[in-house]
Amino acid sequence: MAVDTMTASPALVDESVPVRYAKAGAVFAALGLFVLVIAFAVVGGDDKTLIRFDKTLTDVEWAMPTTVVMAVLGALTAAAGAWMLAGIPKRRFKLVSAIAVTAFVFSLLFWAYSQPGTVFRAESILAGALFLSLPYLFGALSGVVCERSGVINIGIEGQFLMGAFTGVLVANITGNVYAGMVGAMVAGLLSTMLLALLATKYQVNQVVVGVILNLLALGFTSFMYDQLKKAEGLNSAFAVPTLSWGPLADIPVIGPVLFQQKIFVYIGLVLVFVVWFLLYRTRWGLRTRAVGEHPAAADSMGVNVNRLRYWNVTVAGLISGFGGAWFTIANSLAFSKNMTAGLGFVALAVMIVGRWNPLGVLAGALIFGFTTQVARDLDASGGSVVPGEFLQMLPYAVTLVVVAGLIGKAKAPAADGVPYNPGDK
Amino acid sequence: ACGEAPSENGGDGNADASFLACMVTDSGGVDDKSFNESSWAGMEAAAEENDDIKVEVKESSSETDYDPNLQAMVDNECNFIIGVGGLMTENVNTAATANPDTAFATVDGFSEVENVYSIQFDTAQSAFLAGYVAASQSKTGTVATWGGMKIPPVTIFMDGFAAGIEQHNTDKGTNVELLGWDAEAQEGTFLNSFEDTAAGKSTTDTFISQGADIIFPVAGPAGIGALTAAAENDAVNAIWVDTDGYESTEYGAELITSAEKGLANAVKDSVLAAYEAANGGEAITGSYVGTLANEGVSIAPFHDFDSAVSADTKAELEALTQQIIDGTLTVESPSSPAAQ
Amino acid sequence: MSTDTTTPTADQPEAGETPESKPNFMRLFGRYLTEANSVMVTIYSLLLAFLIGAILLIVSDEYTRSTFSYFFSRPQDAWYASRDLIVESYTALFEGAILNLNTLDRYAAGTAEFGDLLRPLSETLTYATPLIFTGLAVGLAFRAGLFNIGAQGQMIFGMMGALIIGFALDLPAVIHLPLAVIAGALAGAAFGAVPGVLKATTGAHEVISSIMLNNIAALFLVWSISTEFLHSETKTDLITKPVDESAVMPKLLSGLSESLRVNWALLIGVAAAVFTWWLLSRSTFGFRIRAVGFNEHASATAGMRIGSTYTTTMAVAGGLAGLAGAALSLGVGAAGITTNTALEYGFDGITVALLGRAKPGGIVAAALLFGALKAGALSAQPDVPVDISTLLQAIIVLFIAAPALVKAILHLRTPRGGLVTLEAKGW
Amino acid sequence: MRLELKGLTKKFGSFTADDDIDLVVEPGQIHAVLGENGAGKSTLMNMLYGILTPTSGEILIDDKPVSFTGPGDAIAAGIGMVHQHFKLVGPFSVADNVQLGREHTQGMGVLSAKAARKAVLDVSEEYGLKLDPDAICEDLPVGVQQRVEIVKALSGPKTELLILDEPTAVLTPAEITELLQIMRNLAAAGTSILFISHKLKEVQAVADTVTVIRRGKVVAELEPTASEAEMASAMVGRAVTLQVDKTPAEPGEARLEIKDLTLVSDAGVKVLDGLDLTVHSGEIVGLAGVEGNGQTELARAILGLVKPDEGRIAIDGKDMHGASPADRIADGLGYIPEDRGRDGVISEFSVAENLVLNQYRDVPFARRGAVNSGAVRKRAVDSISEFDIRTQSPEEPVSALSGGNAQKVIIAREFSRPRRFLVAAQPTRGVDVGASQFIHSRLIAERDTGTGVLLISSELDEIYALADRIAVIYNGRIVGEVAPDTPRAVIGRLMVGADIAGADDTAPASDDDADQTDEEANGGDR
Ligand SMILES: Nc1ncnc2c1ncn2[C@@H]1O[C@H](COP(=O)(O)OP(=O)(O)OP(=O)(O)O)[C@@H](O)[C@H]1O
Ligand SMILES: Nc1ncnc2c1ncn2[C@@H]1O[C@H](COP(=O)(O)OP(=O)(O)OP(=O)(O)O)[C@@H](O)[C@H]1O
Ligand SMILES: [Mg+2]
Ligand SMILES: [Mg+2]
Repeated sequence: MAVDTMTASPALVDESVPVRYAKAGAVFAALGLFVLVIAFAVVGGDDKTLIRFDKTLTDVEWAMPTTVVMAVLGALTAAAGAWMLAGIPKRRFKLVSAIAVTAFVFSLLFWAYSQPGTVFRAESILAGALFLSLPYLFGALSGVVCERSGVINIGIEGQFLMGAFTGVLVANITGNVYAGMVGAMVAGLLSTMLLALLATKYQVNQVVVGVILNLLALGFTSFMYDQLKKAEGLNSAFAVPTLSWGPLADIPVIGPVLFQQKIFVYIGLVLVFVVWFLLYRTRWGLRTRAVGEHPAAADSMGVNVNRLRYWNVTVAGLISGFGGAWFTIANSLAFSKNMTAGLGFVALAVMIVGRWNPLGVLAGALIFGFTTQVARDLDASGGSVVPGEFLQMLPYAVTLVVVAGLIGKAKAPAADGVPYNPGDK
Repeated sequence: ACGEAPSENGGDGNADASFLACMVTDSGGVDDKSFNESSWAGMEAAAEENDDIKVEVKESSSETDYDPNLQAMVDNECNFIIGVGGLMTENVNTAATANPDTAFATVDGFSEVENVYSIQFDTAQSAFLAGYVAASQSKTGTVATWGGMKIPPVTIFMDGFAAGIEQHNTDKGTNVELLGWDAEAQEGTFLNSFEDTAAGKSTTDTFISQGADIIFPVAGPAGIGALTAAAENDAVNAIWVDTDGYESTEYGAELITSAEKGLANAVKDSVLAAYEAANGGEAITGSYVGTLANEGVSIAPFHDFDSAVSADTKAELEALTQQIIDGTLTVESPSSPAAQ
Repeated sequence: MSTDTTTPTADQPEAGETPESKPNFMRLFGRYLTEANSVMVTIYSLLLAFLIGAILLIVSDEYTRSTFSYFFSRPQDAWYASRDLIVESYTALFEGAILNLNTLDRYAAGTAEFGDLLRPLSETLTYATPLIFTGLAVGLAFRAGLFNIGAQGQMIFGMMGALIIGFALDLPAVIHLPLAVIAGALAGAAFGAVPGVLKATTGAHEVISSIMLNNIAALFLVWSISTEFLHSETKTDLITKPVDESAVMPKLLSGLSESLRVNWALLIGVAAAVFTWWLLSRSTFGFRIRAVGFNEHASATAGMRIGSTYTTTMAVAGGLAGLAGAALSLGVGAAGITTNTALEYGFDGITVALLGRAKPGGIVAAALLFGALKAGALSAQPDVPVDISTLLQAIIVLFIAAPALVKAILHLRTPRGGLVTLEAKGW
Repeated sequence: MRLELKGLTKKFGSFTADDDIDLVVEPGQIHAVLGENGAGKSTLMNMLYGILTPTSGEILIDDKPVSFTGPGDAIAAGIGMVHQHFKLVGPFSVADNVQLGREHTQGMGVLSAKAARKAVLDVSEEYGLKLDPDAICEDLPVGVQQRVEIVKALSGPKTELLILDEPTAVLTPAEITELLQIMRNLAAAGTSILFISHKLKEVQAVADTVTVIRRGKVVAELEPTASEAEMASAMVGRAVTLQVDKTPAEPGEARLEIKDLTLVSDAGVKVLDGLDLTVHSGEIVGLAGVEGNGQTELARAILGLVKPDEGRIAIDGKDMHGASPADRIADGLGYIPEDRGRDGVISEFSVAENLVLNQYRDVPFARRGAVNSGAVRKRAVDSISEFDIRTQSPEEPVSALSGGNAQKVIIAREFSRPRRFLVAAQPTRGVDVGASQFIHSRLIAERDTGTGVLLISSELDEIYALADRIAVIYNGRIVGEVAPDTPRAVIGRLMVGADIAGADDTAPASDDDADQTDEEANGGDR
């Protein structure tokens, strides 16, 4: 280090010294034992879990002995728990927890897909999972941009609705699906502009504005939907083509998942990295984060806090509005009342799970997309012993476990939700 | 804002009509692309046909709205009040008992109250035929159905559909498999929503990836999701419910046929009958059950698939229909109309 | 977290009161009317919202809209049509929520009973009842710095708890009804405590866990209704058994007319509001809730246990939301509950709590306003489309929550103590 | 730059914070501004810096009237400011904090981390303010944070007027000496400086001229040669005695015993490392040390807010293992937290409520689960008069009180209930002379009733004035216990980790210190 800080720097603990994690250890050990019991007592010895590459290599199918795989995964989980109970180097803790959780979840997957009639169609499921994660991704990214600048955007649901509705409408009017996407973005922009104005100029409680915007968007789109029904051909479904990247699309697993998707997938993935770059590597990002963290500090350095907030929130609407287009255009659907079904709120949760970081948001959205897809697949295959409703709970339950078990306290930007009055101390 | 003023006031429907027919919807609203909407279409058709009939509707968002809505219709001095949905039957009964001079009707429910007319449908019969067609048309040997919610008006379709496939398998020695509904166990795949089209699509995609090439969504508007999925897959087609989807949806090209439920007609007839009754005709009482026999339920024409469905199959359908009408063949479902 | 705060804004009254101008009553009253104080802001918010609603109504009505197409050749058409439409629509809302003029005529003519006159009010109160509870559930948590977005799920569990006791036990009404109500509260409390416990032990954010739990509760309800234990024995639809007669909330005004649905749950709601008020402003527990809500560091330093405060507050809030569920399953939903019975009362509770500024009195008032809007909207359809009613609600809340906006639109003056706004605190 | 203020006035509603202030700062002049808490000093500076808009009056720079719409304008005009309340973005690195608002980019708005880092190093080299540009600000000790603020203020394109609002409140003696030298150098180079401090010695040492403000009005212009007593009485408006009268301590039985206390922070840092300390009844032990060496954690561990990883704490002979903060408070532990805004008061609560914050469940303040507001009010009325808390009423929220009065609320709360042992952390930080005088005498009186007192302070003056025994903390352990007449230089050396025998006191206790080398190396890698 070039310069000494002169002040005493306290001693760092040697991270390789083992520390006991009693609670986490006990939980993982119990989970591991649970899996082992299932593996040997419940699962039949000859049960196989079938994994199929259903899109590229049509006749390749792996039959894995369920008991063996589950036993290995269960032992892994239990071992992680035992290690934690005995004492584990502090810096290994997170990684080992993540491995243990993954092993546990996979063991359950193997169990679920060992039921007769179920096949884990790897490519369809993964491709579907990526596609299903998109609304959470767009919603949460929009939330990240807003909240990083200190404005809570609880109105994502409303922006989704506006985007979904306007996207179809504009596509119908212009006859061009891409114009529809732009229309969705503009609709999102206009609805967040109201949030921006009320939150900055009029200093209204941001949660209230968000709740109101949701109500307004629901009322407005439902009302307009009824109006449009009277006119023919303003709410017809418009589809976007699936892009196939030639030979890349034929690569097993990766091909169908990454190179045979709709443009929404690519925009979503690119956006994650763009927002990340903007936020952490540019002047705009530095100022945005400063304004969300300590607006008075930014102000004292000549940054116009409320103007920056205003524009950030407004522009974030482009993202959530585009996310709205996912519901209609990406799914080739016409608009219907309240079609976003509360996903905007889940996107909010994904944003928190992702710790207000675009990369974290990507991870959170993928978890959600994956569990939703698996739940639907199991429900549809009819082989599940668990009622469909419980399968549908899966994404929510997994999020709860992930948040409570691994993420713990997520720290919001310090000034998130606090209106800024220039001249405040 | 610079048009010509019309020479006279635009007439407001049948503004001066003497007979007021009123409808209270179930949750989902009057535009639910399902039984509320069909019933309302029947009401409007009646008003269209008879200038002396005026129609009105109130939507319920949950069953706790039934009573105030029915009461409001009574207060409105409606001459004929229709409650849509089996759940409302008891509320209709109560209102009818309290207002013995007003005619009532209940759709999809059965009532023994004197002034309540029951309108029910044995849709298992039309779904049976649809199932038979599906089995005959499937290339992969796998077809799928899924429902909006596990309620009788939905599962009766699924039961009939399953029975139709079974019939085809027995008669023709095929081995067509049905995903999404186990009639024996009365268990299957449900979205738990009639609105979530996106979930409908993704569920259908899942069935497609499991090999299904004909999808039978029984979920009102959420079923549109299945049609989009079919539209995106050349090899996949669908069968619609309630109305002829070739006309009521934009996805006619995907639809082999539809398991129709003649709700609109039945409602329309009942309104017209109630009008007659009010004007000295015979009072409408008792119940109506739509069946293949009275053409209250049916399967829609094949439209674009007319050439795809073989003449043999058509003949077999003809025969099966006849057997059902005769009563030599019964399509059973635990959800079949309660009392005849 | 939200509380009443007066923000001294930059544009303070510029020493406007010259001492020599005598305080004359009319003058003071005039001042009051043109000032952005909370009473006038509420009144102006309603007026502005109804104005915007009127525009929406005109736009949505085909016939009235058509008269505007030849506005310049015969403007009186547009004027009369609009006037009639607006008068008709708002009369319909009023008649649905407060007093039906038709019934009044009939009453005067002797063809209607007195009880019939009260029906709109009874409906308003009926719809307000669950909102009082869910509003309190959200508001109480706000005061502890918690955002209880999970009232919906807590209400669902309360609904089921009360229902189960309501049909499964065979008891005399004096015991059965209170027991069922308590069961609802406990079920809601248990479910509500979960996010509190998770926050206290693992730091998991209550907003995430509540959102997840709402979804889980909704799915759980769908599943449980179809179980043999809960499912109706007589109906095949997705509906539960009815609660026993002995557990049904007695109607308050059944003496006047059977159709007056308002029941004892309203009284419990008022009692709950009084209890919440006492809890927050008079009890030591409330002292702790508010302290933790404002500053958890200082509270911890003063020896308060933060984690248990979160857990207990969430449990109490869940209990209140559970009472909303009990009010439904033992009241208007006594014939059996479905997946729709709970509607969106839990989410509406957020709006009610914010509108009531997280204070029990304000919450009751806000719940009544919302109840009136709901009852009015239900009865005014199809004259007033349901969606217009939704929009109207949103716009009213918007203006009430944004006094600065009302002030700016109407050029009102800043009151002495500054504008009363909702203080916003983030996650 | 020549700065002139003419009739500058600021009103908040009907309250006049600054009233018709005239003031001139000549180029290269160090102009000190003195005043009690709440006198209006910061308000005045905030107007100069464009954060607040004056209600009336004029600001002239080089005789030309200017009007600032925001700090941006002030920065452009060549004004830099170090704020009393830090304006640092906690999770940002030092470099990011310094470049905020005038970012170093490599085009297209993309940041250049290299340029930003270099800019910090350049400034810190030029002025001898040592800083690691990559350190995260919220992890830094407050003294270093203060240095970041100063570097920020100096990093403007052309800072000609530097406003320093209480920059020394959190610095160590050595750092203060250093800062004063930097100020002199800057002034010599032509920079004008406005300097605010409650420490009169500093003002005497560095100022060219002194302006005293009382209740928003200029009440005196003094020469720096004026005595401390003169300055103090000008500020307060009456004579003040600056000496605390103190009789020798009569230590009794041990009230606080700490053995081998070790605490590992969440970040994996050993913030307390086998600390031993004993405090007896009737004595004040002063804990001296550079901030960030474990004082905060020690205080929190004594109260039970953090669970130590090893070691034991006994209060009054009772092992505190497993005892909650509430238990310890009930057992007679008094606690004055160092960060009063965060830990000491709930600013939205009334004065009365804050006065019973840790007793609201005890008789007579509570009865059967309800707060007895009569008793609470009575306590408030008593405390307000006994402790001279300046408030309009017991119901006034603490947020409306000045810092000094808020501190008195905490003092009153802790001194109005039975206590056996008291932890007083930075009890007079940012408090004006009058109020600190009062707090000091209360602490002595407290000791004389037999309470054991642990005084944690980064101000050696305060420790010397009050302590009967001085313990020096460094790197989470007590490195020396000395008598109160030990020379400053010795304690100063202990504070930076050097042993008493040698090592010059500016050198960091790092690489050459044999038994620390490993840990230091780790620290360096962080
Ligand atoms: N934003 C504000 N709104 C209302 N009053 C304020 C505001 N800012 C400051 N004041 C008041 O103005 C007065 C002057 O405050 P200021 O911060 O200038 O005092 P100070 O002299 O800097 O005191 P200290 O020595 O404690 O820093 C105080 O009474 C304070 O309460
Ligand atoms: N919003 C306000 N309105 C009216 N008077 C206020 C307000 N805020 C503070 N005061 C008054 O101003 C005086 C000083 O307050 P202030 O907060 O500036 O103290 P301070 O000493 O500057 O605090 P700190 O040491 O934290 O800087 C007090 O007498 C207080 O009652
Ligand atoms: Mg101050
Ligand atoms: Mg100050």
